Amino acid sequence: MFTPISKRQHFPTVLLFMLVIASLLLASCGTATTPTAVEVTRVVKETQVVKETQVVKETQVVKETQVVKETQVVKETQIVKIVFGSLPRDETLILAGTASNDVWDTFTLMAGALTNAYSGHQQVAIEQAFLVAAGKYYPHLAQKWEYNADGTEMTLFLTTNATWNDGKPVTIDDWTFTLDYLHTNKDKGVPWGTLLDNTKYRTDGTDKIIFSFFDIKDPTKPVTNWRFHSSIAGFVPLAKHIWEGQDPVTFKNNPPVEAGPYKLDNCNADTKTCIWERRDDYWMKDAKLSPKYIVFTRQPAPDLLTQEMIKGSFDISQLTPKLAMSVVMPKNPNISMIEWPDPCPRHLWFNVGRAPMDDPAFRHAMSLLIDRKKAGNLDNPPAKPMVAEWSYQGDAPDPNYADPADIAQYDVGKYDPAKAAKMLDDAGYKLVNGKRVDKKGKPISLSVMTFDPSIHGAAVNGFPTMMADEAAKIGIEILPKVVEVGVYFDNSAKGNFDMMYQWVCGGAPSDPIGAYNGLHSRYLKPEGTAAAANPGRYNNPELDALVEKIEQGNPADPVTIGYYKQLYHIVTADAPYVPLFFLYQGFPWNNEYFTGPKDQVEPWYWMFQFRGLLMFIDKAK
Amino acid sequence: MTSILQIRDLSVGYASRRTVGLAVTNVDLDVEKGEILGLVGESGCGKTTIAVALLGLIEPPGVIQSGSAQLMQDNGKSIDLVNIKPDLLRQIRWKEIAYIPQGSMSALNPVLRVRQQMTDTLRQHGLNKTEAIERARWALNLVSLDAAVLDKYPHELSGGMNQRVAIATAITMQPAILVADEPTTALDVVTQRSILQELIKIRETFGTTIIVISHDMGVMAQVVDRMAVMYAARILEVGMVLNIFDAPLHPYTQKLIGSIPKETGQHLEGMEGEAPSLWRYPPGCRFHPRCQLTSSICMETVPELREIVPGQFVACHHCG
Amino acid sequence: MERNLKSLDKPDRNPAQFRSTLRNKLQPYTPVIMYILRRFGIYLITVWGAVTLAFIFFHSMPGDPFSIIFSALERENIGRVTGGPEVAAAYKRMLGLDQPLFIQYIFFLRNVLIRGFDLGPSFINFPQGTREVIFRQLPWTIGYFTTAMLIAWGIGTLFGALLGWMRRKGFTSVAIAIATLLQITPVYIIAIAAIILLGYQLQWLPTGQPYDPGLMPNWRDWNFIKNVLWHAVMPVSSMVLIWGASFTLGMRSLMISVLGEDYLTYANAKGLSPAIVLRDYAFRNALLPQVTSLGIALGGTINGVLILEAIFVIPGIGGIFIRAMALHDFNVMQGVVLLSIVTVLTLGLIVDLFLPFLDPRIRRLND
Amino acid sequence: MINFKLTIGILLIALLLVTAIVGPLITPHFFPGEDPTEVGAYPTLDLPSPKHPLGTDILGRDAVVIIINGIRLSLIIGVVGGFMSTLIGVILGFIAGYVGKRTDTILRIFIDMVLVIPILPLLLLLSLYIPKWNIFTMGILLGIFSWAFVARTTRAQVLSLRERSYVDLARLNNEGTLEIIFEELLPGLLPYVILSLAGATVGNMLAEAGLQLIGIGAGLPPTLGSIMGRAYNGGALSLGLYGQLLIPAGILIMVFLALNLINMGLEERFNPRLRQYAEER
Repeated sequence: MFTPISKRQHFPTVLLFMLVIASLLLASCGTATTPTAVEVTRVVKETQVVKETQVVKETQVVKETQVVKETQVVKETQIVKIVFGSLPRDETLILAGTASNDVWDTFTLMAGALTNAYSGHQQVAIEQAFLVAAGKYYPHLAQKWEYNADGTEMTLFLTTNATWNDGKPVTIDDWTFTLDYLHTNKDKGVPWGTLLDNTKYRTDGTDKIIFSFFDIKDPTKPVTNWRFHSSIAGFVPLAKHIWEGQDPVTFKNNPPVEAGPYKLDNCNADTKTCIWERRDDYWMKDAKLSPKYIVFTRQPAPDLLTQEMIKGSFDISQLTPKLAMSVVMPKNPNISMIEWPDPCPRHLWFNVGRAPMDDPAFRHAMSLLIDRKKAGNLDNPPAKPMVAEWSYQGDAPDPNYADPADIAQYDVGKYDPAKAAKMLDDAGYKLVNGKRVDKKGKPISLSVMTFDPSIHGAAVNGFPTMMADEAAKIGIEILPKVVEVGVYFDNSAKGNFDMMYQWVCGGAPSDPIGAYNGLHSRYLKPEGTAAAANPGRYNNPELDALVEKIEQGNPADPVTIGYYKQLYHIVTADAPYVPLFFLYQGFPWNNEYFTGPKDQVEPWYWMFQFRGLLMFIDKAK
Repeated sequence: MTSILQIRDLSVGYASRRTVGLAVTNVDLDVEKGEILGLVGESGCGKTTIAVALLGLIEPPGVIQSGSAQLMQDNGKSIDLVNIKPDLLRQIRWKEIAYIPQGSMSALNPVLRVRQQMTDTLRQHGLNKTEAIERARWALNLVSLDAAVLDKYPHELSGGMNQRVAIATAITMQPAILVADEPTTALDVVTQRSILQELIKIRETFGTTIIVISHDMGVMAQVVDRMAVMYAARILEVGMVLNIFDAPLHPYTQKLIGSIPKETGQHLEGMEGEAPSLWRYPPGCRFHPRCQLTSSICMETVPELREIVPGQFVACHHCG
Repeated sequence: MERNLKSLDKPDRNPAQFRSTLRNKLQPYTPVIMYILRRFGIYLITVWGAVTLAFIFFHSMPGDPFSIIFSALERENIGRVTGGPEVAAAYKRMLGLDQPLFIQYIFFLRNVLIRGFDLGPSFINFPQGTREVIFRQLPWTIGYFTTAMLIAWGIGTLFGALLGWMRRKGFTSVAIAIATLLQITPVYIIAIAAIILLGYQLQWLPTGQPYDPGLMPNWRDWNFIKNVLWHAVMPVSSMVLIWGASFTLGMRSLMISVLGEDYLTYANAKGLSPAIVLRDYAFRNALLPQVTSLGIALGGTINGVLILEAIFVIPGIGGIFIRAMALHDFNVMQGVVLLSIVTVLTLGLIVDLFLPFLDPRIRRLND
Repeated sequence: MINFKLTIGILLIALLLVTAIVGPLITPHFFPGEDPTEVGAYPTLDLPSPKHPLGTDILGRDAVVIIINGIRLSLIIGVVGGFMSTLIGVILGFIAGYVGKRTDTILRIFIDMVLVIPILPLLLLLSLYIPKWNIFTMGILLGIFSWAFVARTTRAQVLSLRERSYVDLARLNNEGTLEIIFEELLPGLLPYVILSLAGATVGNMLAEAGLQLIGIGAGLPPTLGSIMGRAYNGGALSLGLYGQLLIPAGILIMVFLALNLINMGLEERFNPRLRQYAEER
């Protein structure tokens, strides 16, 4: 009834199976599956040669010229490396990044797809109204903007000759459709979903959209908004004929129909590689788009990446500057570093909702415990200590926006444990047998939330430990708490921290409002529920008032600028957060095929800013 | 009668790190053709070791110290079973000397059907498949088992049936000698009897010489013609079973016989002390610590087997 | 018993008798059937329990994926996505995450059982479904690790058998020492060593990546397949090294215990040639427990792959799992865990149910 | 008679313990006037030099010193976790094995459940929410969720033990359950308990190291695993800092080797008792 399995039945099968596998492996050994180089012939120059003949007759001399058109073509052949199947290396820009996500067939800026930062879609396929690069605006889908006298309206002048990469023209209908479409879907996490909350638009002809701004509480009441252009600059209209009737969340937009200069060739989820090809019919004729192909691919583990960079397989990668400078650059002369200050300065935030962080004196004391210089030196290139949110390079801040007296008075960015101890004594945090106690007499024990060195560098990871050592000397226990990115955002949004490292973005030197409005009490949420900003639960009517004034004032207006000093005073005096340092990012760039961008441009090739970077990349001679 | 097997001065031991403990010490024994010889003794006295040695199954740490066991073949040639080349040994196994294992339940391979276990030997000795199966059926028939057993696994059979299968397997090649090691242990009395009768039947049918190894005097009484009493790796007494039962000469044998219940209500005398382990045998006569006749000589010199009564050999200083 | 046996051989045509013979036929196996039913019941309970455990565990995790994702988005692309918390709330409503846990549990069970392993959308890969994300990458995991496991098993069983058979030879001790050393080395250390030596120093083998980035997956193209295999050499062989070693040692000890059995002595006494003894008696008897260990090992695969996939950049389940963890995408985590639970337990069940059919000894135990 | 394997194993472990305990006391003398473990004490990722035989790590600490401390931390994690899991495992396994019947079935199902859920990484994730997060909490968490294997082996042992004749004897002399447990069973169980403890300890060490290697459960003072992980993910090889990757790895292997040697040695000593345990592993 039950027959026992016999060796003859399954034993050789195992053997056979192994043999097959083994032979396959052997067969596959050492076979190069893709051609690595081909000979191509390129037309180098074409010249027209004019031939002139003279015919002499007895009677008269007739000089006739007959023009013989013939083209003489000088050809030269050269060896070109072939990469990614069929792409000539010298026309292909290869960007290696830490691509990690699993969505490789969806090309939208919506919801989860937004976490797909390495497909290249938002870098080279989409077209924005203006490109912002190195602080300048470059007109693309829009030409210029004009505010009316009192700044309650802004007129946006559209580009008329733009076309989608399926050939259809980009019309004002696409714009209006997109504005409404995004607004109706705003609770699905679409970009600019809340744009129309306090703005209405009307069109004028086929090339003008006029936005007018109103109070979010009372739509009839117009308000001024001199910064609207900065929020609309990166606006990406959607193709109406593609998107109409689609659900922004589930629609894949594959192949992507966009107005940008590059078309999708293919994407591969297994190797996390996407290949983009330049549009022949790109509408902006004078645009400088040196690479014919752009490849976004995943970079291997550091040691192997180092090898690849030495071989020049990639044009840019997120190799650590240390490796790039000490290992790669000596071996490969074509590699140079692009270094630039990260525009988002790093801060130490206090959870003002919790004691003793609710006491400004305590916050200042904590700030004094941080040896910013020493911590900064952990990074390479070193992070520079800073004294104002927007003062790039850590230079002395622009006196128009900050009062040097404040900096001196509140020793911004100073390191002075002794003084910290004294401040704490004065503020009544007494030393009880070696431990400092808070107002309730409990020994103080706080945590500082930060990242692993692999995420934002060693300085960011190291300073809490240094702080802890200093704090221990004056009797306060500080636990550095290194967390995963997800946990970090969760905790910071919900105010579930004592102190944390965080960055503040949007503090443009000319108009650093972005550095302050994150402290406005409009973002205030009780601890435990996620807040969009103001993670420290800071609440200060004075600051709110100033922020609102600046937001409505014209940045060019000296009065507005005047407010900044007061704002800076409040922030330095009250210290809801204290500045740490500017990080200097550094990436190796391979100049063999394409010469790198200038240093002042941020090579954020994992974000839409890369589109601006493209303008600074030339083909190597 | 001619002896078919002559064991001379056989010593088998088990090697430890330092010494070798002898489980069989200088044993001399003749087995007559066609007789049933009983090898009796307490467990651990070395009787099974003898069987194992005869079958050439001694494996490390076991070692054959000395001695020989000449097996007379029909063609008059004789083979020494204890030092023999492996391949030759393999040939004569089962053809000349077969083996009925102790506790055949564990001796049969649980994952093979009886058919295969019975035939593979035959195939090994050059029968083809059909012949082999025929022979197996015939053998089973002989031990009064149904041929259906062939398609069963050992665990599907009762203990008795397993034992019969073992016997059937043993006689498939009609060997000259059959070594039955404790053929009846772990069987109920009824089965015991029938198994023993099978043995007798086999002897009568083929005139096979059978060596029955057992600790059970009852078994001896039932089947054996001649028996050899072993104690502490030595043979103490050899003789016709009837004589020994009537007049045991060696004190040890006397005690063994004495320990068999005869009629109810009779008081059984036990044996004080216990058998020595093979690592430390007492000098001289190995039984002397438990013997009531012990005298100084017993402690010094080893008694030889001497023929006291015709056909009855005893190794004791105090007999006759 | 005997009569019963006869009836097994030639069943009567007479219906009444036939029925009785049928009863007779079934009668000896009723314990087996009972055993099967009982074992299956336990299996179902365990699966259900484990899944529930996992569900509760995941849903009681503090982090909530949407606020993480959107607060991340708000910080990453400035001024584009706004109103994070509201959006997060909207999504939670949409996916019923605001429901009480019990309701969610009911829905979860319904989706998994009725809608065929539907675990809802993956949060980080929204709107992609968890099922799609997992099943797109599962083949890689299976392809790599199951293959490696089978090869390791085959090699290990052979070596183990030989080592056991020649247990008295001196040289085996060397082999055993090596095997032990390999077996105890954490697999990730071997992996890294292989990458360093073969991939980084000598640059003989590709490390990580399923195939050259340039290639387009096309399973009809021999070149592509060759490339995939070429890339598989290092991961697979390093796994085979480790697992093969442990299988070898396991098989060896099995062989040795079998070689001590009475029936081996008996087989020798029967004058069988060593080849047959090895094949039919020793190997055969040691093989079945070895099959069990294979089943169990295969079950453990998914748990074992986390680190290896991360190290060898294989687009498999492990990678998904780790990423999902980083952003608390507990639908995906749940899917992976569910998958591994079911695999492990099912393989365990198969082993328990079918081994008795393969190995009469166990059947005896059950009766 | 001394057992070779046993001796070597014990020696290795002893060596490790000595390094872990004495090391931190000695190392400061090599760095007079400075704290080699202080963040930013030296330039980061320095190449090996007489002063720093293994160079410095990414936070500018002396690699040798943090590896020595790493041994200590890893051992603490391992031991704490080991005790935790052995405690839970032995108790549950014992109950399952001794009480038997339905209790056994239920407990066995429960054990299987826990065994099949790959719960460790999730746990480390959760751990990041624990406010006071240090190696002890880490060890305890590891322990709490790695007891299932111990439970299973213990159960098997108890099952085989309670069938032993002397236990029946005790029952026949109607000794109390507690007497039976404490006088008959536990002594017999002790070797397995000790081995489970050792096994669980090493198991937890390796698990922690593996997860650290791929960056899960960051945020501890540098254990061997995280040192290895940072070296690997920081391109230590290209920088020429081989030691920072290979030496922690070597130590981990050594620990496991030592344990196995001891295990095998004990087997050879008390063969029949421990063979079954060995086959369980």
